[in-house]
Amino acid sequence: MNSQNIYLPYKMRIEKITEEAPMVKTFKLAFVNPEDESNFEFKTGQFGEYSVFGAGESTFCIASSPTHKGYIECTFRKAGKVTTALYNCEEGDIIGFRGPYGNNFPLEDWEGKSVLFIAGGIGLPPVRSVIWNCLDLRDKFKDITILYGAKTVQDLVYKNELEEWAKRPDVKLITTVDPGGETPDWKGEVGFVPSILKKASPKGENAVAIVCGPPIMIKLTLPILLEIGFTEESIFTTLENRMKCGIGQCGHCAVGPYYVCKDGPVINYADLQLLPVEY
Amino acid sequence: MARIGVFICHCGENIASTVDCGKVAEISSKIPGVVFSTDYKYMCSDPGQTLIKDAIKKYKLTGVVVGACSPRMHEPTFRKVVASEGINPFFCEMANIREHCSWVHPKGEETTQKAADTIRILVEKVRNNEPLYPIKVPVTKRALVIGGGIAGIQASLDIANAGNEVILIEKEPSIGGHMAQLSETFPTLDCSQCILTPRMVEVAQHPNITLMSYSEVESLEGFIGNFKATIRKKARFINEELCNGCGDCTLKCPIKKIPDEFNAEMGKRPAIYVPFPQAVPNKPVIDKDNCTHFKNGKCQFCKTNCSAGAIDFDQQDQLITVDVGAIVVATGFTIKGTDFFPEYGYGKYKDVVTGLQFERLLSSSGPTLGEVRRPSDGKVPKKVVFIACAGSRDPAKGIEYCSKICCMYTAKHAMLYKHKVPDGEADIFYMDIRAGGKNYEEFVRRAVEEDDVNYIRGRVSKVYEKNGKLIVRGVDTLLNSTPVEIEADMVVLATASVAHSDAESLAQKLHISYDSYNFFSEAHPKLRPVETNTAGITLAGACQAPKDIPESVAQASAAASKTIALFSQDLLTREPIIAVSNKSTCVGCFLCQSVCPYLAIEREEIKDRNGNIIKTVASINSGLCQGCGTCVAFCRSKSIDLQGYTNNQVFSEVSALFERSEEYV
Amino acid sequence: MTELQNIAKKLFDDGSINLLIGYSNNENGGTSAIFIDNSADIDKLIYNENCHQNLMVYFQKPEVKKFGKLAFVVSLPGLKSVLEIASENQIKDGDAYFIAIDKDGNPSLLQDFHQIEDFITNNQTKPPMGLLKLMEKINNMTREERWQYWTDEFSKCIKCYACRSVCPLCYCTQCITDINIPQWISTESSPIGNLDWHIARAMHLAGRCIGCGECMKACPVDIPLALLTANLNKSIAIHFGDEPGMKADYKYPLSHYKLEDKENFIR
Amino acid sequence: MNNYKLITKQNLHSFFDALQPKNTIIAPKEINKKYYFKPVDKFEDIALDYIQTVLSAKSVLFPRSDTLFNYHRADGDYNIDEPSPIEKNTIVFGMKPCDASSFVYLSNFFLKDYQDKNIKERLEKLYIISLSCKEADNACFCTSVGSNPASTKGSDLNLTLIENDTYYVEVVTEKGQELINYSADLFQDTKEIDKSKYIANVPQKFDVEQAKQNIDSIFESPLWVKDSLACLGCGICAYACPTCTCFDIQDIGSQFNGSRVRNWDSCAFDLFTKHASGHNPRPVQSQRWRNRIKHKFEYSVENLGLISCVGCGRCIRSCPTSMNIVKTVQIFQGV
Repeated sequence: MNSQNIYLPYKMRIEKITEEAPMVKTFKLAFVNPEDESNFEFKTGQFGEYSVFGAGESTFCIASSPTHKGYIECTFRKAGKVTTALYNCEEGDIIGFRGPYGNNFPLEDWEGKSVLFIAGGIGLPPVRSVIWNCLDLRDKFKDITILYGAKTVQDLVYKNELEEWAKRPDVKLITTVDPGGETPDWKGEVGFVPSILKKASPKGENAVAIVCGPPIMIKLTLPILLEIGFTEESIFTTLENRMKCGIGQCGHCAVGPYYVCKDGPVINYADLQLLPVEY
Repeated sequence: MARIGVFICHCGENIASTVDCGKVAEISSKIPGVVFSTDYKYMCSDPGQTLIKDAIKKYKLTGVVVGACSPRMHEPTFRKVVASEGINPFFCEMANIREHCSWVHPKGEETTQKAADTIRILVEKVRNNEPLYPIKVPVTKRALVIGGGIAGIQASLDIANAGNEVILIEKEPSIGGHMAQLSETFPTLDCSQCILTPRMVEVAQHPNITLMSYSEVESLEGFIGNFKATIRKKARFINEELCNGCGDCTLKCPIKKIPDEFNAEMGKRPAIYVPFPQAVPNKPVIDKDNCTHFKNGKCQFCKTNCSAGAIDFDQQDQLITVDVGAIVVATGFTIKGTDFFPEYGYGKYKDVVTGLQFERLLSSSGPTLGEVRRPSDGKVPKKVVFIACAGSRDPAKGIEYCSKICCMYTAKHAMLYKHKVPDGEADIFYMDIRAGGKNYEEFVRRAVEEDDVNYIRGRVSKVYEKNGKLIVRGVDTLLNSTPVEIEADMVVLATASVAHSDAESLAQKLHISYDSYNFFSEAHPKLRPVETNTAGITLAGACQAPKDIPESVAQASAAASKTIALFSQDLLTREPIIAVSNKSTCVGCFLCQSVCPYLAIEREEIKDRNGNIIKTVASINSGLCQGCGTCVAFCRSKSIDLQGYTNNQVFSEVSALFERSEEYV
Repeated sequence: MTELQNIAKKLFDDGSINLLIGYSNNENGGTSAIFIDNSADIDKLIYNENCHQNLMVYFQKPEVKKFGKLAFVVSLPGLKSVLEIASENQIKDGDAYFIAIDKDGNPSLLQDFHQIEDFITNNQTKPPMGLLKLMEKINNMTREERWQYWTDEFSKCIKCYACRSVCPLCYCTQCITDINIPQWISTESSPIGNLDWHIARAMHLAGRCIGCGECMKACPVDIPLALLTANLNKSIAIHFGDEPGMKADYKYPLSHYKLEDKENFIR
Repeated sequence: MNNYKLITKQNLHSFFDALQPKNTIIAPKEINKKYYFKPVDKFEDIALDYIQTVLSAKSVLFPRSDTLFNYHRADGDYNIDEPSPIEKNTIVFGMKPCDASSFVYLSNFFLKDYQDKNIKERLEKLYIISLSCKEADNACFCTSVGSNPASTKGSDLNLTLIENDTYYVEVVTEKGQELINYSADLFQDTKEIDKSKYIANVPQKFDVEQAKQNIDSIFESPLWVKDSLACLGCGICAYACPTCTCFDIQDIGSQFNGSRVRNWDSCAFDLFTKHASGHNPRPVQSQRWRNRIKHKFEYSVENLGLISCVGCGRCIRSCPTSMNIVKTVQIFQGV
């Protein structure tokens, strides 16, 4: 057989399961076959198809950084059939993974610039991959600012890492929760991401912003970014259309002629505006 | 992350002698998600429970499957164990490997395999379970007692004496029921009225009891703690406020020859009447069907003679709605009618009477003032034949059950007859004598030994008249089935006790279940004998099955105690096994509403921000829902799920059953 | 102007409706639905024996509902579906106007359910002979033959779900096929997957199907779908004596208990 | 490499008999006056004079449900097996030229970026013998999308019935020659013939270049809603279409045994784009209809340089509500 079956998944063993927030878990996955691991390479921003045999495939990003070798991580919320099946998996179970698919964040282009990460709720996982990637190449970037918000304190994901970033002198971390979502001992901000962004107003010159979160957050954050000096080309996000094949064939993620799985999911705001509003 | 523990109980030898419990535990340990699996002799015992608790701690279990007996018995036990370790109790499931495996199958590999499969499907269910929390509902501390016989009276008094309000409704003009019709009661032969009437008066005077006689249940909605009953107070054409009970009206009524229900139609009464002298309330009622005024508008004797001005021909039925928290159903029984015994000549020969009619003949308040005189000619019968099991225990008649009270009252009748007619002869045809009560057997012996009652074991095939005498033809099975013919002056039938003709419709109004004889069904024949399957509704007396007075009273007190226990709480805690609807996918066809036996499905309007109705969807009243799941089955868009038994949970169980891998053998 | 067009015009002129759904000739020599939102297009409105589509299917379509007040051109099956969806709380008296076409092709404006009920009673027709013959043929088969017949028929299905889309009674916003927790209907088109779907479809229409036959006409592979529901209706009528689409307050026999219902099979 | 031959109808029968034993032959077959592609083993079963089948022949390449692999659980691990490759070659006999041309699109689509193994294997073993159209109906519009009733595009052999029960044969590809070689003596060499007088007249209904430009420019238009009010969102058009390629991937089976399967899907279905969160990028039918039209004439041209419509007319014939792609294009041409 000269062509390879692109739908054959890598077998991955669940090494570690972390409960991040209600209904949200992170899996640390290791390749069952060592040769798969040595052939595997990905860039930050790419995603994959994770599958539970018998339940099917589900699409989400690779939440770990390519600089962390030997494993990949994914974070997902229990929502549909496959994520429910994944949610019920145990450490040691074997699941399927195929990928990486899609484009990636153009980290090379950002060298020498400041990087602002803005994430809301379950929008942090794709951003986290970039954050670690940048932190592992810390010298190449100027200021690194992370603004992360969630509905409630309970809903914040990667709580350990948030603590770690908070301690680092070379990272500015701002965490916020929606009004009413705070606990008595909450030390972060209280307020919605756009207003906290406005309050912090990091400089937009010679900087890029990566925005990921619920559509309403993105919608309200963009004008503020433009206001504080970011350009449409320097604002990046990642699209989350429904995907099935990951390779630009099944048609589900098509936005006009653009396939989110192939031409995306990473897109800058300037390009995003050229797409029909079908995402 | 599911970390499930499996605990297999031997139930002593009950399970272990048939199922290889160790093997079941071993197979279970291979199921994905099972991190601990063991077997133990008595899992419900204290050490067994401790074993589960320790395992939960040690293995950080998130769910538990206990393979043991019926969850009906021990599910609460094990759920408590799990809850005590901080796990939501609904992550504990019981696999019934006793009733479903060891008790019904022989010892063998297949039985063990079935037990293992049963465990496996429940592990699959636990993996799909969700935490559930008890539901709290408020309680209206007022009881509705339906039926004012001895059972209803007793229940009302007990509930009222505990400080709760009671509404007692009785469909006849007076409370008292069948007990008021009796002469003496077995086994002590004390006067029925003498012991009953003080209770009746107590009811009438009790500050916590509202008595509504001549009233019936029209409809019932609501749920435990929160019922809304609509009561039809039938027009008695008497202003009860004004009436002083003098009785003048009944004396002046020109119609006097209506068969008297209280005397089992052995006597006559006027069209305006008080059923019996001790009636409570002591207010007359006009029998509209027989009253001349209502027939042609001419007569007004009662009205003109009423000094209190209490006669009100224009009175209408009233519908009264009351809020009650609990209901005691004590509607009693009736006896089979005249058309039931053509072979015994009942209805054809005046001197063939029912036990209840004979009871009235014996009663000092009866039509003969307590003298035994036969209906045909008023003569004192010298030979009376009693036929027990007239209709009862007779599959050919469609009544297979024992009416329970006949053996005792027939003995009583014969005994009382002999006391009143010492030179008379009393013969009793019987099948068996069932005298299983305190002092009952002694009572029967007394009839035979002291009062010379002649017991003949056998069935009567026919009663016919010859030369003015009733000939009772039967067999004596103790004498080689010799045919016997006895000439009798009077024949008394111990007719079958049956449910009221309106029992079925009442059950449907109350949403309680009933058996094939229309007697109301208890929730469990042994462990929940007074509750019905509808929470908050209890049963007392012979509406459940034939009962004698002590039993009826005991059950009435039991029903009262259930009610009082319910009223002792301000909020009710209910199991959250109820249906929930998905309002986003519901299209509002309301098929669910038409099938819900508990009227638990309500219509809820979904509105947009401007208050426009977008759609109307089904919403489930968590207080009313009993979790039967009928709506779930009917919902086409699968927008209803039963908490604790969701479609997905049940589906996963069934799928697990069909995918037995070789790993689990 | 035809009588039909006159009625339609009047409805527009007095502002009673915003959209009229009727029939017009199409490019391929057939007829198809036309959506008229102003009186100028009324001359395209026609009715003839080729106008078979049950237009009531559009009542639930969000983009149609958006127009506001609607009028439908309906013949007998369409009117029956009006009453059936009315009994299922999907349409209320006065929600729409109905221009009913009788047996002879004459239109009349019906404004309330009562008029629709009378119209249906006065215009009853028999099911087509072909359908009855096929039903008889299938009912005379042995169990095994029948099983084989339906297995063969269902094996043709490509699960395009057109039978569902054209049915005015398939109005669920979430069809059982769209649910995957649990996966009630297997997704693939295979003998077992197809059987899953067709059994669910038939059961969901048992005693509700008003017999317009749209499912059968829409099926690209000619599965005689209407037979299944017609036969189920027949069984229900035999046991419970009711027929869907005759009354707006129809009590669905499978969910309503009546005293005269036979229940000897329960006790 | 075109070379030209003639074969009599009788010899065509013999040709079939020569091909049949070693190949799987799929051909149009009549069932209740409608035509479907079915495996055939007798020449007599083949319908030679039909206008169009209900469903296209794309399923020989891209089946309704296509097994990608099978899995089997053992000792906590999974064994994954690919379906065994097909052994015989498949010949589609008597497909119409419009359908044949769809295979050009399909192979481009499925093999462009990622080589789809199942499709590639099937394509390698696929032979197409097309049959030029003698007749057409109202729904046919191949001439409007750059084709014609005797086009050889996508075919290995093309047959055109000329006079005297004789077929004019064009050998279009090497594969076509391979087929001829099964029984070359049944064929008679000839010169190129003008087929136009032997084929159906399919009037051109729109100008495809103009249509593409018009459709390109219009995304927001009330016409999309007006034109699609009748559409009920079933999947017939996509399922009957020879070039619709959308699919879904699902697991069939349990956690122990089963297969991962690729099923046809349709962008007309309301759940096609719906996210697990409940958000739906194309929530109403007009948007889905627009997507279909724009995909056919605009998006696929942008991505592959090919219109993904071959003018077979199946979507028009099978639509239960008489939706008409030609009419839609004409409407936008009139804008």
